[in-house]
Amino acid sequence: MDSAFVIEKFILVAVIFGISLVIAMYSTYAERKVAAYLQDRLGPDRAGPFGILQPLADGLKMFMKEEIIPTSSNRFLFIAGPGLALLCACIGTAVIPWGSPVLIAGKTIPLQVSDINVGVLYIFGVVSLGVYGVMIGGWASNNKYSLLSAIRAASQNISYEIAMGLSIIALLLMTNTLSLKEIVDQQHGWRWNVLYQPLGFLIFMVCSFAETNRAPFDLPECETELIGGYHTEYSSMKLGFYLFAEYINMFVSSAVMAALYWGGYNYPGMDSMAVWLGPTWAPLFGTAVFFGKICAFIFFFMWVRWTIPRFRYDQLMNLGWKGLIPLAIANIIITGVVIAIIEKF
Amino acid sequence: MENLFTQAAGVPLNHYIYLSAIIFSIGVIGVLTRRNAIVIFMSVELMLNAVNLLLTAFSVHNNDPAGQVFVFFIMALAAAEVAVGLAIIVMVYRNTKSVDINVLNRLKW
Amino acid sequence: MQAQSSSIDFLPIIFQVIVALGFVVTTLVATHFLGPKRKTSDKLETFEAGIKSVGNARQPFSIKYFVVAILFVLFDVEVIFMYPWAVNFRTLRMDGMIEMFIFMGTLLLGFIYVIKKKVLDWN
Amino acid sequence: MNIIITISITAFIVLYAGLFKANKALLPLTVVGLLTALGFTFCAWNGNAVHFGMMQTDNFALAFSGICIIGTLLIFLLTQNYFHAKSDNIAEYYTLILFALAGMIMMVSYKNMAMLFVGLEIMSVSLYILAGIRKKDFASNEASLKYFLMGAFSTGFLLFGITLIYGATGSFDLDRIQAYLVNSQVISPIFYPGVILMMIGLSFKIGAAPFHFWTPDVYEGAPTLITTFMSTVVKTAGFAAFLRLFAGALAPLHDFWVAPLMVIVCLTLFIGNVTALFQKNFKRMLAYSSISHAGYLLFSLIVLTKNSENNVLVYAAAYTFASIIAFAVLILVKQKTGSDSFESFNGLAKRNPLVALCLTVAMLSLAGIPLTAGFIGKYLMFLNVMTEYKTLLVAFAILNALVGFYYYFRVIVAVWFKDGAETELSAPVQYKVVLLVSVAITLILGIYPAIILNLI
Amino acid sequence: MEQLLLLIFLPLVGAIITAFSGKSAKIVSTVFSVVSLGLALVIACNFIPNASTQFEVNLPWIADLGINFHAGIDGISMLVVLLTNLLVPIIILSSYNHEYKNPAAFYALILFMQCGLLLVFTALDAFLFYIGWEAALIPIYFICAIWGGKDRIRINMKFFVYTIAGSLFMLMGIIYLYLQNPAHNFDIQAFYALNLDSAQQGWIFWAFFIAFAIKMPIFPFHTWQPDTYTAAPTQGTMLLSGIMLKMGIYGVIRWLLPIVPAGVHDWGQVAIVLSIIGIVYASLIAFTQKDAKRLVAYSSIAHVGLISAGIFAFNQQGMQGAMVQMLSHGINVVGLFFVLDIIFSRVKTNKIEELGGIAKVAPHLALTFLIIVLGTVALPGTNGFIGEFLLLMGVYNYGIWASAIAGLTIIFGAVYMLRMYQNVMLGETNSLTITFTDIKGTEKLVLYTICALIIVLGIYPKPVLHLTEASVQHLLEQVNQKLNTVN
Repeated sequence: MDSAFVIEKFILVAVIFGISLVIAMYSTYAERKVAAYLQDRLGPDRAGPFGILQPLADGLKMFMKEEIIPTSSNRFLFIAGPGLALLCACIGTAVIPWGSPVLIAGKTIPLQVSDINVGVLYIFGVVSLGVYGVMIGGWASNNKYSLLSAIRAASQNISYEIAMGLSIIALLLMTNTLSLKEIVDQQHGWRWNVLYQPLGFLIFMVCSFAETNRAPFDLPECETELIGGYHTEYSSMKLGFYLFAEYINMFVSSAVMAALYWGGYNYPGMDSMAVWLGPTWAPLFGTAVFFGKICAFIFFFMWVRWTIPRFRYDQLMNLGWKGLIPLAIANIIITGVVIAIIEKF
Repeated sequence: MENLFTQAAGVPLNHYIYLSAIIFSIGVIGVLTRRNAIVIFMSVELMLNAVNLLLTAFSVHNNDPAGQVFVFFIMALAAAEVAVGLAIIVMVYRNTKSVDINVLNRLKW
Repeated sequence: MQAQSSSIDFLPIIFQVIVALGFVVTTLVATHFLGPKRKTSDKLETFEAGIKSVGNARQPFSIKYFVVAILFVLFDVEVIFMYPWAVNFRTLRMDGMIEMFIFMGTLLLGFIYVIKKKVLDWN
Repeated sequence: MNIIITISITAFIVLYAGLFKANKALLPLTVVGLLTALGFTFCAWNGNAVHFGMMQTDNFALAFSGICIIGTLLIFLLTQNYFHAKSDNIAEYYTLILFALAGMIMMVSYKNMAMLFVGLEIMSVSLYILAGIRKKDFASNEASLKYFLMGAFSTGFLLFGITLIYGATGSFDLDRIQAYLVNSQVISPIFYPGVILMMIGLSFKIGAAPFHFWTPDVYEGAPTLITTFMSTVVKTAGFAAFLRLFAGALAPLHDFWVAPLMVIVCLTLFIGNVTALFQKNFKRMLAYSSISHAGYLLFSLIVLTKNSENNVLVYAAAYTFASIIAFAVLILVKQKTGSDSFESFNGLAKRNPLVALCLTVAMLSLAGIPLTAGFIGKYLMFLNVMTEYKTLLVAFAILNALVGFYYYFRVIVAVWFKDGAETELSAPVQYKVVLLVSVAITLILGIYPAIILNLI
Repeated sequence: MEQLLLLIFLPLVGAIITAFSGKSAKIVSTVFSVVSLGLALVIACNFIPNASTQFEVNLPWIADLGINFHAGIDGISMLVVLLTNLLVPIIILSSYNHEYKNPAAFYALILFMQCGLLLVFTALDAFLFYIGWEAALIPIYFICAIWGGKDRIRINMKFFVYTIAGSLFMLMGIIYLYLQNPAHNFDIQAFYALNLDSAQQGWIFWAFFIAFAIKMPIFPFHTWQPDTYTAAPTQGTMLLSGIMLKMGIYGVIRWLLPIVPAGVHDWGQVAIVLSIIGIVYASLIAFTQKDAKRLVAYSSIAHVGLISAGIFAFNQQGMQGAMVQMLSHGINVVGLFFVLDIIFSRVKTNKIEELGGIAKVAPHLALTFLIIVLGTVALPGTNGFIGEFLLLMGVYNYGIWASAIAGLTIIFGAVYMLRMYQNVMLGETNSLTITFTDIKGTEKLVLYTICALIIVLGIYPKPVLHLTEASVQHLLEQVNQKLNTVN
């Protein structure tokens, strides 16, 4: 029984890991394609049909590049930085419920690596750890631009983390649980949280953008000021790790947003679908819906990146501290009071 | 495999105590032997974290949430300490260009 | 109210960490051997927009960043008090809400103070 | 509860008053706030209310709160122009002192160890900043950093102790811990190290040897006004906290912890007195003397009687007010001469007889001469320990008291019998008020201590 | 009872008023001291010379600690109270030829000290006694340290720490007695009634004895004394030798003997031996002194040694002798120091060798000085004779060897005193003493008063003996009775 459990979990982990890698890889491709369409050009189209093999080619290139570690850098931290960044990105998916339990070969298998009762906190923790990768990399490079960029990244991340944490509290007032699985299950059918928490979602989303260093919050990487940002000194796969981590983070963020606010694997009419498709395929369909939502978010990320100009640093900080935090607190108070009125405390 | 499983399910309380005591001791030794204010400070944090770990373990063991609430307090106040402590270290650094506590000998010990 | 998680529930997460760590380490080691190695001293210098780099990069930086870091530590940690409250919101009912609002009010007082002191003004 | 709320609200009001540049209103606001808090203290007398199972405002707590508030009030009166010359963040200092006071009130009235910790930290964190408020002054920096590192370090010990006790008893509540000690047949083996660790942690905070080494440096380096605060009010609160735990909850275990305590007491007395003897700097001498007084204060715990707590109260009151006088004079002298060595006190009697007289009374009280509060305090301590006829210990303390005479009288000698600069030393009105009030309290407690003897 | 309170606190009131009276402090303090003397005389007239304690005051003071303001006067107290109130005006008057800086403080301190002394002499509560004991010490410390001579600070510190060390151990003893007392108070009667075993009595004896011995001082606790006497201003020396020293003696009589009779029984011999060693030692040292003031200081040690030997001999004669001698010694020693002060104020030296022939230029001074010296060496017909005679008798009753040594030494004492007189007053005038002016004004008044007292008491000591007789007898009975029950 126990070994079965372990094998089952390992398979699940491997599958999810693989999927997230693939999605991340193809996000890079998608990014270029989206950019190309938005800018009315073609984008990558040489490797394979429509350039579909482009990510693989990129990966290969990364692998084969020369590895450079500057002499003045701190060697150990220089390597640890990108490794940590990617690691943190990769373990974030562990608590996301991908779908309701699915019946395979007479066994009900939950489509979630682990349903822990502090899932939301786990996500926050892992996301916060990510900043270490950036900070360590920037510091270890011993390059002024890298360091400045790393510091910027760090202050940006931490600034928005407060607002993010606060925005989720309003949600928790409604859900009363920190387990992602339960939160998703509560949004059965149409009862998506975004309908009750539009403001909270907005704050959360803005913060997600900032947390993933995506445009318009990509100041740490803004080439015009800081060469290449914190990964200026990086080459080969270590640079790949940073880039990759960013896309995986984007994927995780999208998944979290979809799960917390957009119902996860719930969709209208899912009850009748469940009857129709049976216990094996209905959950898988839900998972597909979930991935659809995730993809929509990823697209949204890209869309924003290629439409909205980058913030100035002071604008970014002002937005975070003076805009989002008070807004989030107001949101908590409103939510609390409304619930108190409705439920007659 | 099964062994791993049962062990993961029930780590005896004693092990938590030993672990915490070891971490705590490492922190104490760090404070006493290191000369860099930041490292000392980190050692202090290590001590606090040993405490947090142990409190949580006791809390679960006793099935009493008070211990975990206490951890919250420790974390919050440790954060306040961090804020103030780092500010002090920065202040000292700006005046002395060093965070080595050996330069702090203008007042004799 | 909600199920207690035991240490078993965290086991799969460790699995995932192992898998991710394995992936990271393997890839790092692999690229280390795969790539060409033609090192020159110019290449190994830090790159600062093509200009010769001056001095050590690890210099004191603007205190603003530092203040932000400190404020983050404070506010983020205060936020953790809200999680248990939020999770138990319906059990604590009115009393809990009033108490937490007082707490948030105090926090806000500090926040307003910080803003008034122009700590968060970037110029 | 009202007391803490009042003080905290005052702190916020003062902070915001400072924000809106109302520097003139700071002191009046603070004084009004503190007087209100003092009023609440009196109102709550004999109430013995328990607040949410976390704090208990019994008479013990109220009496110590009263001393702390009055002491702080006096120190606030000394702030006249003290901060103004050096910085424009005056409101912050006021606020920090008030926060520290709020922390202290928690420390003296805790019923749950969480409140002990929270109070202690609120107080300590405020003090770390206050010790370093002279940003450009190296001594202040150093004092701040040392205080901070040592404070945080000791907090670690305290917390580990609390944790172990919690592990053994399953509660942070003092009453339940005591019930555990009384009722259970076997006391968990982790309880004992817990007690020792807590003792170490608290000894750090109150500056008892061998955990005292930070005290002189910090006291010397910190701005004098803050030193005044730290060595008087803060110390008193620390002792109250110590007492509440050891004389209250852990009293059934007295046989166990009395041995280490005895070592601490003897070391503290000896080191404090002997080192104070060799100091050339008045401020530093006061620092060491405060260590030695820590020894006397702990003396009361060696034998636990029903009067132990009250004895500490009397002693702490005596010590607090005498020290406030000493420091107030030090501030005056230092502002005039720029030095805090003994020499700068030479001929003070000619320069300002009133101040000299007040300082003399303070020194006599600290030395424990009859008709001052200090004597009553020492007497009660000796009396307490004598109830179990620990004559050797008392004899040891007496020898130390004799050493104490030497260095306290050095001040008196400098003030009265040595010739110094003939420049007039004028004391501002507020200082005069503080000095006279403190002297009055010292003498009244010395001549008619009955008013404070049965407080608790 | 009002009378007693008035007696005790009148000097305190005087001290406070004097402190604020500025330049006229001298007059104000004189007035107060004289009024106090008058009051003391009134009380003495109303005093019925029997064993009872009269004018008793018993007010609760610190009720929680069993401390009462319990004071009263019996024969022994009456004597020392009279002595105190007599000497204080004399001492104040004797200061008239000095211009002390900051006189208000000086006279206020003297009066303050008087209050402390009166507390000591009337206290019937151990705690009150202790308070008075210390309260008398502080002013004298300041008097000596502010207005004293060279090296005064170090010397005074020594004096102060010495005495306070003793008194702290006494405090320990008092606390012990308090704890032993089932009534938990400090009342002297309760202390008398305690039944302690001999080991307890032994250490309490030492705790008290050392405090008293330092004050008196008895060899080997005397080392502070000559320096302090020399360094102190004359009035300070007078206070120390004339009154303060009696605190120790009084303490032994009032507190040591009745409370720990067995302790005295066991250790009294040691005390006597120490006293006699003190007599011999001090006399020998005195013999070699070149400074008249130091010589008097050492002679004072010798005299006190005899008094304490008489007390520890523990019989009626010894005790009565001690009583008379306390009074006479107080008067004589004040007189001696005053004369030396007059000489010093004229010629700025007290070195015996440098003086001489003063009698020729200052006959009044020479006469009075002679009377005082004779009183000191116990010539029959002077006050010293009665006391020393009774004391020697008492010691003789205790042990013949002791009285032999003591007696011989007293004769020895006569030699050095007279030699000193001879060298100072007689012979040829030298360049220093030729300009010496005789006493006048208050000097005359004071010295003649002292001489009159010396002679009157020497010829008619009956009132003094009568005053104390009943009380002494009562004390002896009480102690002996208690001693019998213990053994």
